[in-house]
Amino acid sequence: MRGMSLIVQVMTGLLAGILLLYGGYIILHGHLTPGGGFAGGVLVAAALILVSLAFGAVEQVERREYILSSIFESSGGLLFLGLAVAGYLAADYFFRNAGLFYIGRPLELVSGGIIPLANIAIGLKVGAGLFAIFLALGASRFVMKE
Amino acid sequence: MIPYLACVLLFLIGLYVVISKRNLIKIVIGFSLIEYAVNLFFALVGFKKGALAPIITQPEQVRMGVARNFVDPVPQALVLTAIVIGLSTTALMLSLAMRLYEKYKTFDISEIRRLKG
Amino acid sequence: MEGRILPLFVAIPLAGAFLVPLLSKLWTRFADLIASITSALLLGVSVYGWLMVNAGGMPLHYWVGGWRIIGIAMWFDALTALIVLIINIVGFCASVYSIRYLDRYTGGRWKFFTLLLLLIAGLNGLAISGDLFNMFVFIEISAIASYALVAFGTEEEEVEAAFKYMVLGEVGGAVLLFGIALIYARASTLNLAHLSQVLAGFGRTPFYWFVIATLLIGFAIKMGMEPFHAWLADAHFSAPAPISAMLSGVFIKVTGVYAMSRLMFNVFGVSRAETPAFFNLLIAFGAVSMVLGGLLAYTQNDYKRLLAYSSISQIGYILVALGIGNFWGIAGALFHILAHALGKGTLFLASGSVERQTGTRNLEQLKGLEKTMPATTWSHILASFSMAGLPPFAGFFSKLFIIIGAIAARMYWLAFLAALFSAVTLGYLTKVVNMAFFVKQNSSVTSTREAPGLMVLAMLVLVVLTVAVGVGFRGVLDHLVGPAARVLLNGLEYARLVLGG
Amino acid sequence: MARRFAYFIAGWIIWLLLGWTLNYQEVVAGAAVALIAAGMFGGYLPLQPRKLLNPVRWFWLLVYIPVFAWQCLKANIDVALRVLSPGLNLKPGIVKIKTNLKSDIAKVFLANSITMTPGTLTVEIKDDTLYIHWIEIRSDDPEEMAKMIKGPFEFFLKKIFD
Repeated sequence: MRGMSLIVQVMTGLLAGILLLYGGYIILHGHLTPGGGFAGGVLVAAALILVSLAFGAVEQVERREYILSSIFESSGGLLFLGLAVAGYLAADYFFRNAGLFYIGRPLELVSGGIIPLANIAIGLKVGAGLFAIFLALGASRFVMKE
Repeated sequence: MIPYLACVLLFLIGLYVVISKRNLIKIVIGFSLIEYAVNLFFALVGFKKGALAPIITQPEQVRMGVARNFVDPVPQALVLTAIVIGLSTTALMLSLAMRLYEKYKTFDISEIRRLKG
Repeated sequence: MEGRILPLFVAIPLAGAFLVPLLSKLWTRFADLIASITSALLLGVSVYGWLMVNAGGMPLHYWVGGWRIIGIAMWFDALTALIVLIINIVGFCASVYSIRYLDRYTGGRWKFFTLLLLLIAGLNGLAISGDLFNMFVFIEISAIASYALVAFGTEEEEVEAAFKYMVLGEVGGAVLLFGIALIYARASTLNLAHLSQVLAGFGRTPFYWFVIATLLIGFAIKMGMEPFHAWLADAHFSAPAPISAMLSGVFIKVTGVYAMSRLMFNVFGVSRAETPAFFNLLIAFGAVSMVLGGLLAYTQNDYKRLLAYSSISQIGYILVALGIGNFWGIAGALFHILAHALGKGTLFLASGSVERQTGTRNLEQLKGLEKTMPATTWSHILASFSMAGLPPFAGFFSKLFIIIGAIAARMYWLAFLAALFSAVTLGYLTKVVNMAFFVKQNSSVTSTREAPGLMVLAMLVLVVLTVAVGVGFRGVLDHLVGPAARVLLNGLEYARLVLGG
Repeated sequence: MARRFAYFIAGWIIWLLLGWTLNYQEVVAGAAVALIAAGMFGGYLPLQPRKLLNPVRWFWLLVYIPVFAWQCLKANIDVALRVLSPGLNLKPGIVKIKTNLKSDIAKVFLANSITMTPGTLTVEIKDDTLYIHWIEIRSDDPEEMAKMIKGPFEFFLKKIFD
């Protein structure tokens, strides 16, 4: 059997999506509660790593995932930089927040201007980046050896 | 005072591990100890006795600009950044250690001596 | 506002670094193209910034996000202009050079250029940063990129050198962070200008000296000063040649010397008259580095290892010159940073060409490269002359200024030592010329062809600049190095300019 | 597809419970994130979605919780007595028991229930065989062993999942 034992596989199947959902929750509520892009991104990466450890993967799939995650990582970085440059072009200030995007009312989900967007960018970068690190370290190869 | 001294102690333990241990993985662990010590110290810097976590929970606080008795949030933000840096260095260090293991089939640093001087 | 260009120094290379992995999936050569274009753009921006500072006489400043003093400050004065110019000249040459040099390695082209651009982004960010913690972050960004670049070849020696370098460098980084935490604990601010005012109010307490000592240990590790030099030779030796040029020419000076002198002179307000202990310490360690590095370089038989030890020796020169502490000393130190970046950059690039064409860098096996690789040979020879301090090259004037400074400060033995080790430098560099480039018996390896055109071009740019800086030294002194030296000499004037402006 | 849809609904409900608000922004964002989560990992859901709709199964699940709690309490007291009593009355070992549960998730829940009661620990599942580390092997007969370890769990899990 590829991957880990049945117990791990079934529980992973139940929980991986919920872990991803919780990561998304943390990322999107980064401007309202503790946590944010980095913490949520780590959770997202944890979900991806959990699935790839539990079910194992063939070399080809891993390669494809690696390329995909590196693309996602770069686009997260570009998105973050784009937010900074948007402020720069609109109001002369890097990372300018006031007056550029909809600020909203405090403690609502859509509020805080560019901060939620920046959190999403960071979450994308961290999640994809950590998963890419995992794949590059080849940790799943050790599980598959038997 | 004691928490600060504990941080320094943790730092010294980490330094001892980095200097004296022969195993690559143990060196990485020692380095993580150093990093935790510094991060903990930095987080302690912002601590105020009896103060609250710097989180706004009620909309009124924003509107009225109420300055509650918060701990200093800046060190926490900085420590978060430092943790991210530490994460990437640890990952890079571990990957280098794994590469060394693949090349030399050992984690013992005294057997990894291609370079002298 | 006049500081509009400042964020570009970080934004351009970061955008390049993120674009390279995306676009090189379509066509691998996009990596080369993006790296060259971004570094050329950066060079243009830094020249523009230098001209603006020079014309207006006023430094440029910028507040990220418009949050004034609580946000991240960026600052571009004459000293920054000098450092940024050095970074981007060498960075541009390194990325142009790498295009053909990377043929040695199988694949990974985009990784190399991403990391190189990150390294440049980190160094540029450090140079323009006016914020203590931001300095730390940029030091770490460039350091992490450099660790990965040292290990780029993934041979045994390279990985081992990178691990060694990484452990030492990260301990240095942790010590720096500890120092920053100490400062924040007392001053509760991170803006360098505000910090210098707050620290001036505290006086010269034991705490002040403790923080200085902590930071000095961190920076000493980063710059490879003598007791902590162990990583430097191995890392420079193992890295790909353009990265060795970046590390030796730029990295150790920006993350070590520049960051240290900015903090010490402009924030802590040290000066020869008030705190001689600090300057004597710099002279002591600098002299030891100068002597030991020079002597160790003399005994090496490997091309790049010799150059690496030579870097330690030249860092010693810079520290000694800073320690002299008068105008000529500091101008000499900054001039030497420039001369060394250009000269040592050329030498490392030349070593890379030799290695690429012949497959070895053991000096005892090489012979007669002068016939087939004239451009490399003459780049090497001219850069050696500059490093050894022969007129009319850049290195001559830097050493001249250092000696003038030492005599003016009545440190005759130091002047003598500096002159003596110029001769030693000439000795070990001509040893390379004799052994590798001209005909000799008992050796076999030689090359049939000159290095590819782009590699030669990168070397020639640096050589021409070396000669130009030497010939036009008056202009460089008046418009580039002199104002930069005055920034350091004026010390706490910095805070008034930032907060008043 | 049905699995992904079930996962999507479950994820959405979890999101709303996490935020504890019915603000329309939260509802929309929750739907989006749950959609992504279901799209990526919904296919791994080890349940038949139509079984989720059967209220009888949910009833048995509610009954199962106190039963499990009671078994857990008994096992806790048992182990605590072993710890407190002088001398080592242990006879640990790994035993093999058979189960007649069919679906994977039922087997895994059986294994987890056994693990969570102190004194027993599931090591591995191979087809319909469970390998269990037991603190005191009280019997030699496989049938009896299986009965002792599984207790009432199997009966309820069959009702819930199979």
